Amino acid sequence: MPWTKIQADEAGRPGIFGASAGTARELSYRDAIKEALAQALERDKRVFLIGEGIDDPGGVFGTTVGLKEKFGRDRVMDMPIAENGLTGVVNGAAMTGMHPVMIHMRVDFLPMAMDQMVNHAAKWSYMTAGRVKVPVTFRAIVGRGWGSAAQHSQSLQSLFAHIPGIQVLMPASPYDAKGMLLSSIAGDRPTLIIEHRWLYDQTEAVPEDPYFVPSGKALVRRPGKDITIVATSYMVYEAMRAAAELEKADISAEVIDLRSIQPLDGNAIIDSVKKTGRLIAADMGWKLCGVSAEVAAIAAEHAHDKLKAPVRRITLPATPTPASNVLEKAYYPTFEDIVRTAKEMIGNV
Amino acid sequence: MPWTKIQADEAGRPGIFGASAGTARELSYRDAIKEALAQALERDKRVFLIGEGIDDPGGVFGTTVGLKEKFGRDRVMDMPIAENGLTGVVNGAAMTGMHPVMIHMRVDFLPMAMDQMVNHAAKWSYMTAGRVKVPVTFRAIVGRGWGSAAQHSQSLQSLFAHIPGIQVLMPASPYDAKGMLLSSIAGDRPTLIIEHRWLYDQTEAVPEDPYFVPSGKALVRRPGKDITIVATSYMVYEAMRAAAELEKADISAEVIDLRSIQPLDGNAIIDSVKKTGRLIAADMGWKLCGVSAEVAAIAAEHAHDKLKAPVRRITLPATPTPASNVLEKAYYPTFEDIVRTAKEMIGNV
Amino acid sequence: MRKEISKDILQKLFTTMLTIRTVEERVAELYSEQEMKCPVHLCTGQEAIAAGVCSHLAKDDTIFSTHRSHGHCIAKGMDLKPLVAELYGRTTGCARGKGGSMHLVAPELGIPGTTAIVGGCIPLAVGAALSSVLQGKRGQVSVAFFGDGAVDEGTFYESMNFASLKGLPVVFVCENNNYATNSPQSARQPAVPIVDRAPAYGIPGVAADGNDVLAVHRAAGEAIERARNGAGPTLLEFRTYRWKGHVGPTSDIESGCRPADEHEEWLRRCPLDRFKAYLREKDLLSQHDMNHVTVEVERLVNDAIEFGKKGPFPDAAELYDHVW
Amino acid sequence: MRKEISKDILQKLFTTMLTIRTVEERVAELYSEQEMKCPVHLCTGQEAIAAGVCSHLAKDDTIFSTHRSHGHCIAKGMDLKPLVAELYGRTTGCARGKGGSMHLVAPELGIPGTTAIVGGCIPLAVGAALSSVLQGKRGQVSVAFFGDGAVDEGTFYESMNFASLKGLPVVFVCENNNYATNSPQSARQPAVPIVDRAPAYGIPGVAADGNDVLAVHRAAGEAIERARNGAGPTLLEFRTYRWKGHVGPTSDIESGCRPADEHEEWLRRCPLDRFKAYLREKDLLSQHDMNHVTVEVERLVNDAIEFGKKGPFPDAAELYDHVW
Ligand SMILES: Cc1ncc(C[n+]2csc(CCOP(=O)(O)OP(=O)(O)O)c2C)c(N)n1
Ligand SMILES: Cc1ncc(C[n+]2csc(CCOP(=O)(O)OP(=O)(O)O)c2C)c(N)n1
Ligand SMILES: [Mg+2]
Ligand SMILES: [Mg+2]
Repeated sequence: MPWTKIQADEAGRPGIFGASAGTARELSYRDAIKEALAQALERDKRVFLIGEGIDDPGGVFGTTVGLKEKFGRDRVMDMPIAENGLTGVVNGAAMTGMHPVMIHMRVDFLPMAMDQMVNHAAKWSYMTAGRVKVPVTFRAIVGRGWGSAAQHSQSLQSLFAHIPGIQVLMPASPYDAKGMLLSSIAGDRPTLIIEHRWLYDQTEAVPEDPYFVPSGKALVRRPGKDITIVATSYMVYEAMRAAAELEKADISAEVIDLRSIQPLDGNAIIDSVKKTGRLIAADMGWKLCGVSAEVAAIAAEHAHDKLKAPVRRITLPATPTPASNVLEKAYYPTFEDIVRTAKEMIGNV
Repeated sequence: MPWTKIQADEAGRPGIFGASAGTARELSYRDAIKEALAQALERDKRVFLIGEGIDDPGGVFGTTVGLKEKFGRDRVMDMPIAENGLTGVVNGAAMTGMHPVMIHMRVDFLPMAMDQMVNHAAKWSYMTAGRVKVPVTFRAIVGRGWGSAAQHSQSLQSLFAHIPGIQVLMPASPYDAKGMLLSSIAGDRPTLIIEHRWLYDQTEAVPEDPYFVPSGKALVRRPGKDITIVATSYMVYEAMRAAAELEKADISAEVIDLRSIQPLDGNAIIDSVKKTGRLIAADMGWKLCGVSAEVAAIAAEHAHDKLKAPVRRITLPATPTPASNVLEKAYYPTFEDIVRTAKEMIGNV
Repeated sequence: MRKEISKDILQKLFTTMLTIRTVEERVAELYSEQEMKCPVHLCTGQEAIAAGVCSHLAKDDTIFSTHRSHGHCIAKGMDLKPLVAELYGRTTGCARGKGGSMHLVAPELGIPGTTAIVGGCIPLAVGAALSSVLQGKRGQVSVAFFGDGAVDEGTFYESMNFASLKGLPVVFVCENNNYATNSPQSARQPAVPIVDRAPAYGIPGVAADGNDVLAVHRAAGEAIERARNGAGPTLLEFRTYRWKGHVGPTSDIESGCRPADEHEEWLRRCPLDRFKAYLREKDLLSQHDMNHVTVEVERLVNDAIEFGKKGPFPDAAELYDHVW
Repeated sequence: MRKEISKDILQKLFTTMLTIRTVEERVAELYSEQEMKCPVHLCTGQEAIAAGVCSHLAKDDTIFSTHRSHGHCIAKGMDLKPLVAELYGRTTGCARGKGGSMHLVAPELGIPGTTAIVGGCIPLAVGAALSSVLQGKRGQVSVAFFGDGAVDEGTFYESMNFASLKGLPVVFVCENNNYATNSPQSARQPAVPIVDRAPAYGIPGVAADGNDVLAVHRAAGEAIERARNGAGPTLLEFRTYRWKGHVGPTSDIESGCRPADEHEEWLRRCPLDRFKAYLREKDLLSQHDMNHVTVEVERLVNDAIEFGKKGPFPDAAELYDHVW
C-alpha cells in the first residue's frame, strides 16, 4: 500500500541490532519472516497460512511473496473478509491437528476476531483440562504514519496480554522475528505476534537453519548502569537511538527489549531496575492499563526500594490516532522523548 | 438463571455502604439500576433500551422488569443475538440523535462487539473532530460462581479502559449505580458500565429524584492512615470487609472505590498513598496489563518516594475461570487475601 | 425412495434417545441437591436430533456443540461416567472439573469440545472440516450442532459462506426450538425459514421434523453422505422444542416465558414416545427388547451418577494447570 | 413502465458524475506531490452508483460509507473545499485533518461519517434508519454504501436480518467491483450473485448495471421509495469496476493484480462516456451545456484544491481535542 511504502522510505534509517561482521548472512525483518514461513511450511505438513490477500503480488508487505507459488493455494490461502468466522475456522483446524498461521494486515482488524481469540483460542486448553490444544499463530501488523488514522494504526498488544491463555510476542529484530515465528508455529499455544511495519527494513545476521526463540524471555539489547529503558517492538529502536544519544551526555542506559508480553519476563525488569534504580517503560501502545503500566507495576512491586526516581512511561497520548501529518508527528513519541525523560530523571537536564 | 440465583443466596451478606438512618429511602443495587433506566426513559425521548431478552420475565436479573410494559416494545427492545451488528446499529442510532442503552447479560459477550465498540464508538468523535458524537451506554454484567466457567465470568474492564474514547465505569454501590447510569445516558460519551451480579442485593439510601454521578472521580469509602486499598466494583465490598477486619488488628486501612476506570482519578490514588505509604490494588480482573497494574504504575510514577512497602496487587490468578466449585473457591480472591497481604506489608503478621 | 433402516440402527436410535432422556431427567431430578454446581442446559425433548444425526457418524468424524450439548456428546459415543463426573466438578470428569456442563470434551471420540458462546461452534466445525481436507482424510465429516439463536450471529453466515466456497465436508445442524433463552424466533429473525437461507450460499438446505427420529436420520444421512463424497456442506433445520427452561431443571412455564398450551402441545409430540409407538406398531422392537434396553440404560446412568458423585475434587493447585 | 427522467435530474446526474471523476483525477494527479499525506481509495469508474443513488436523497436522508467514500460524499452534496482540505490534513478540512480521506463527515448534510473497517458502515446505516423510526421522522431514509468485500462480513448479514425484522427504511447499496483489495470475489464467496442473498432475509434484491447511471437511478429510486413508504429495506447490487488500484493513484495493473484486458474492457464501459453519449444521442443535454458544466466543475475543483492547499495545519495542541 502506497502510504506505507512512502512512509517506510521516510523512516529508512540504519539498522540497530549490531549488523554482523562480514561472514554471517544478513536478512531484513521482512525476509526473516518470509524465511520462517517458508521453512515452517516445508518442515511441517500441519502448517498452512491464511489471510486476506496474502497471496497477492504485494504479499503482506513482502512477507508472503512467492509462497503460494511454492506451496500451493491450499497451504497459502486467501480468505473472505470475515475475521471472526475465519478465526473460528483456524481455531477448529488447530484443534483437530493443524498448525495454522493467520495473517492480518493491521492489528486494527483483530477486534473483529476478538471473540474467537479471547473466548475460544485462549480458553480451550483450560476448559478441556489440556486435552485439546489450539496451536494457532496470529500475525498482525501495526500501521503507522501517512494518515493511517484512527482505524489503521493501533497497537493492541495490551488487550491480548491481559487474557490468560494466549501468548503475545513482539519481535523487534529480524533474528527474533524468525525465531519467534518458528517457535510459535511449532509450539502448541495460541500465539499473537505483533509486528511493526517500520521494522521491516531492519537487517541483521540471521541463521539460515531454523531456530527457535522461546517466549517469556526479555533481552538486554544494551547494558547500562544509570537507567533502564524497557521497550517493545519499534520502541526498542527508538530506545537504542536514545541510549546512543544519552551516552554523549555520559548517561549509561540499559535497554531491555521486552519481546514477550505474555508470558512476561518480570525478572529481567527487576534485575535491571535493582541495578540502575531508574525505569522508563516505553511501549508502542496507550498508557492506561497498557504494557507500560505492567512494567511500572512490576518495579513498584519488586524494586520499589531501589527506585531513585519516579518511574516514567512513554506511550501514545490518550487519544485515537489523528490523520494529519502534523498531528501524527505530535502523536508518536521518539527517541528524543526518551532522551529528555531520562535526563529529567537523572537531573541532568 | 438458577446458577446465579443460587449463588446470590450463598453470597447474601449484609450491606456495606452505610445503610441509612431510618428516614432515607433504601434501594437495592438492582432497583437503583431499574429506577435509573425508568427515569431516563421517562425524561428523554432519545433514550431506548436494547438487549438480548431484556423484555423477558427475568428482566436482566431484575433490572428491566416491567419496563417494556410501561414504555413499550419500541423503547425496550429485544434483539437478535448478533452483538457486533447490533452494536453497530446502536452506534448508528446514537450518531443520529438517539441515546441508546445496550444491555449484555455477561461481559463475556463484549468481545463479539469489540470492533464496533473499539473501532467505531470510541473513535468516531475524534475522527470527525467532535462533529458527531456517539452517546451510547453499554451495560454488561460480570458473572461469577456456580460453575459459570471460562466463558461466562470475565471482568474485562481493562480491555476497554485501554482504548481512548470510551468511558469505563464500575459502580460498586446502589447510589453510584443509579447516578452513573443516569449521567452516562444523559451525556454524550460512549460509556461502558460494568456491573457485578453479586452487588445486586446490596442496599443503601438512594434519592428518588434523578441525580448524576460524574465520571473521573474516585471515592474514599473509608478513611485510614496505614494502608491504601484501591478497589473496583465487587472488590470494594471485599476491601471494606478487609478494612473492618484489619481494624481489629489496629491497622487503619483507607479504602478507595475507583468507580471510574476511564477516565481514572490518579490524584485520589496519589493523595492517599502519600498519606499511608502503602498500596494494595484490588481489581476484579486479571493482573497483566490490568487496572491493578495501572493503579500500581500511578503510585510508582507519582509517589515512589513515599512508599514504605512494595505495592501489592490482588487480582484473579493468570488462568481462565475453572468450573469446579473447589477451584472457583481457590480462584477468587476475598477479603482474607487482602487482610493477609496488608498484614504482611505492615509487618504485623 | 426410502432405504430400509436396519434393526441394528433402529435399536441404536432408540437406545441413544433413551439414554439422553434418562440422563437429562436424572440431572433435573438431582439438581436440587446442589451438588452439580454448574449451569445445566437440558435437551429433554430434543433427543431425536442428536440421535438421528450421530447415528451416521464414525468415531473419527467430528462434532462441535453448544451450551446444550449433553445429548450430542452422548449420541457421539461419550461415556456417561466422565460426562456426569464433569457436572459434579470432579477430576474424573471429562475435563477434570475445569469445564462443567457447558464444556464437555472427548477428543478421541471426535468431540474436541463445546462452547457456550452462541454461534462459536459453527466456524470451529468448519475448521475441523478444513482440517480433514488438508490432511487428506477423505470421507471424514464434521458436524456443527447449534440452535436457532446461533442463526442470528454473523459467524453462522461467515461459516456457511466459507464452507460453501471451499466445498468442505461439514453439515450444519440447526436445532430450531423456537427460542433463544426466552426470545422467540419472531423477535430475532424475519419470517423466513432458516433453511431457506441455504440457497443464498449455494448449498442445499433441508428441513425435517426434529421430533421424528427417522426423518432426522434420513435427512442427516443424505447430508452426511454428500459431505463424505466431497459434494460439500448442507444446512439442516430440525424443528423441535425444549421441555425444560433455558437453563436448569424446571420448565419455566410458570414464569410466563412461554405459553403453557404450546408447551403441552409439544409434550404430546414427544420424540421418544413417538418412536416407541412406531417400533411397536411395525413390530420392529419387541416390548421385551425395549424393556431390556431400558433396564440397561438405567443401570448405566445410575453407575455414571455414582461414579460422578464419588470422584475426587481437584486439588486447589490444579487451578494453575492447563492454561496453555 | 419507465418514468421519464426530468432534464434537471439528468443534468444533476451528469454534473455529479463529472464532479466525482474530476476530483478523483485531480487527486490522482496531485498525489505524487506527497502533500496529501493520507491513503486515498479512489472511485474512478464507479461514479454512476453514487450519483444515481444520491439523486434521490434529500438533505436529511443519511448515508454511511467506507474507505472509498469521496464519490458518495460528493453526490450527497458535500462541499468540495472541506473534502479536499481534509485530504491535505488542514483545519479547514471537514474533520480538521483528524480523519483524512477515510473519514469524511458532514452531519448537517446527512453524512455522519465514514469508516475504514470493512462492513462497519452497514449496521451504522441501519441504526440511522432505526433512529428515524424511533424519532417518528416518517419518510426519512438511510443508505449504506459498501463493496463486495463487505458482503463477506457477518455484519452485513446481521444488518440485513435486523433491518428486515424491523422493516427499517434503509437501502443497502453494494458496489460490486469484483475485488476486495486484490482478492477477486471468487476467492471469497461461492458463485451466487450477491443480490440473491436478499430473499433469504425476506427483502427484495435488485441487481443493475452499475456503470449505467440511469439503471442505477431507476433501481435506487424504487428501493428508496419503498423505504420512504415504510415498506422496508432493499438490497441493491451494482456491478462496476474500479479503474485505479485498491489504494493510491496508480492502476496496479502492472503488478499483475488484475488482468490487463479485464481492465481495458471496463475502461471501455466508462459510465461517464456512456451517459454523455446517451445524452447527446437523445439530445437531452447539448454539447454547449455539457461544456458549460465541465468548465464549472473544473473551476469548483480547482478552487477546492487551492482552498485545501492553503488551509492552516492544526496546532499540535489540537491532538488532545475531540476524544469524547
Ligand atoms: C455470543 C453470546 N451471546 C449471548 C449469549 C447468551 N445466551 C446463552 S444461550 C442463548 C440462547 C441460545 O439460543 P439457541 O441458539 O436457540 O440455543 P438453545 O438454547 O435454544 O438450545 C443466549 C442468548 C451467549 N452465550 N453468547
Ligand atoms: C475488518 C477489516 N478487514 C480488513 C480490512 C482491510 N481492507 C481494507 S479495504 C478492503 C477491501 C474492501 O473491498 P470492498 O468491500 O469490495 O470495497 P472496495 O475497496 O472494492 O471498494 C480490505 C480487505 C479492513 N479495512 N477492515
Ligand atoms: Mg433455540
Ligand atoms: Mg470491491
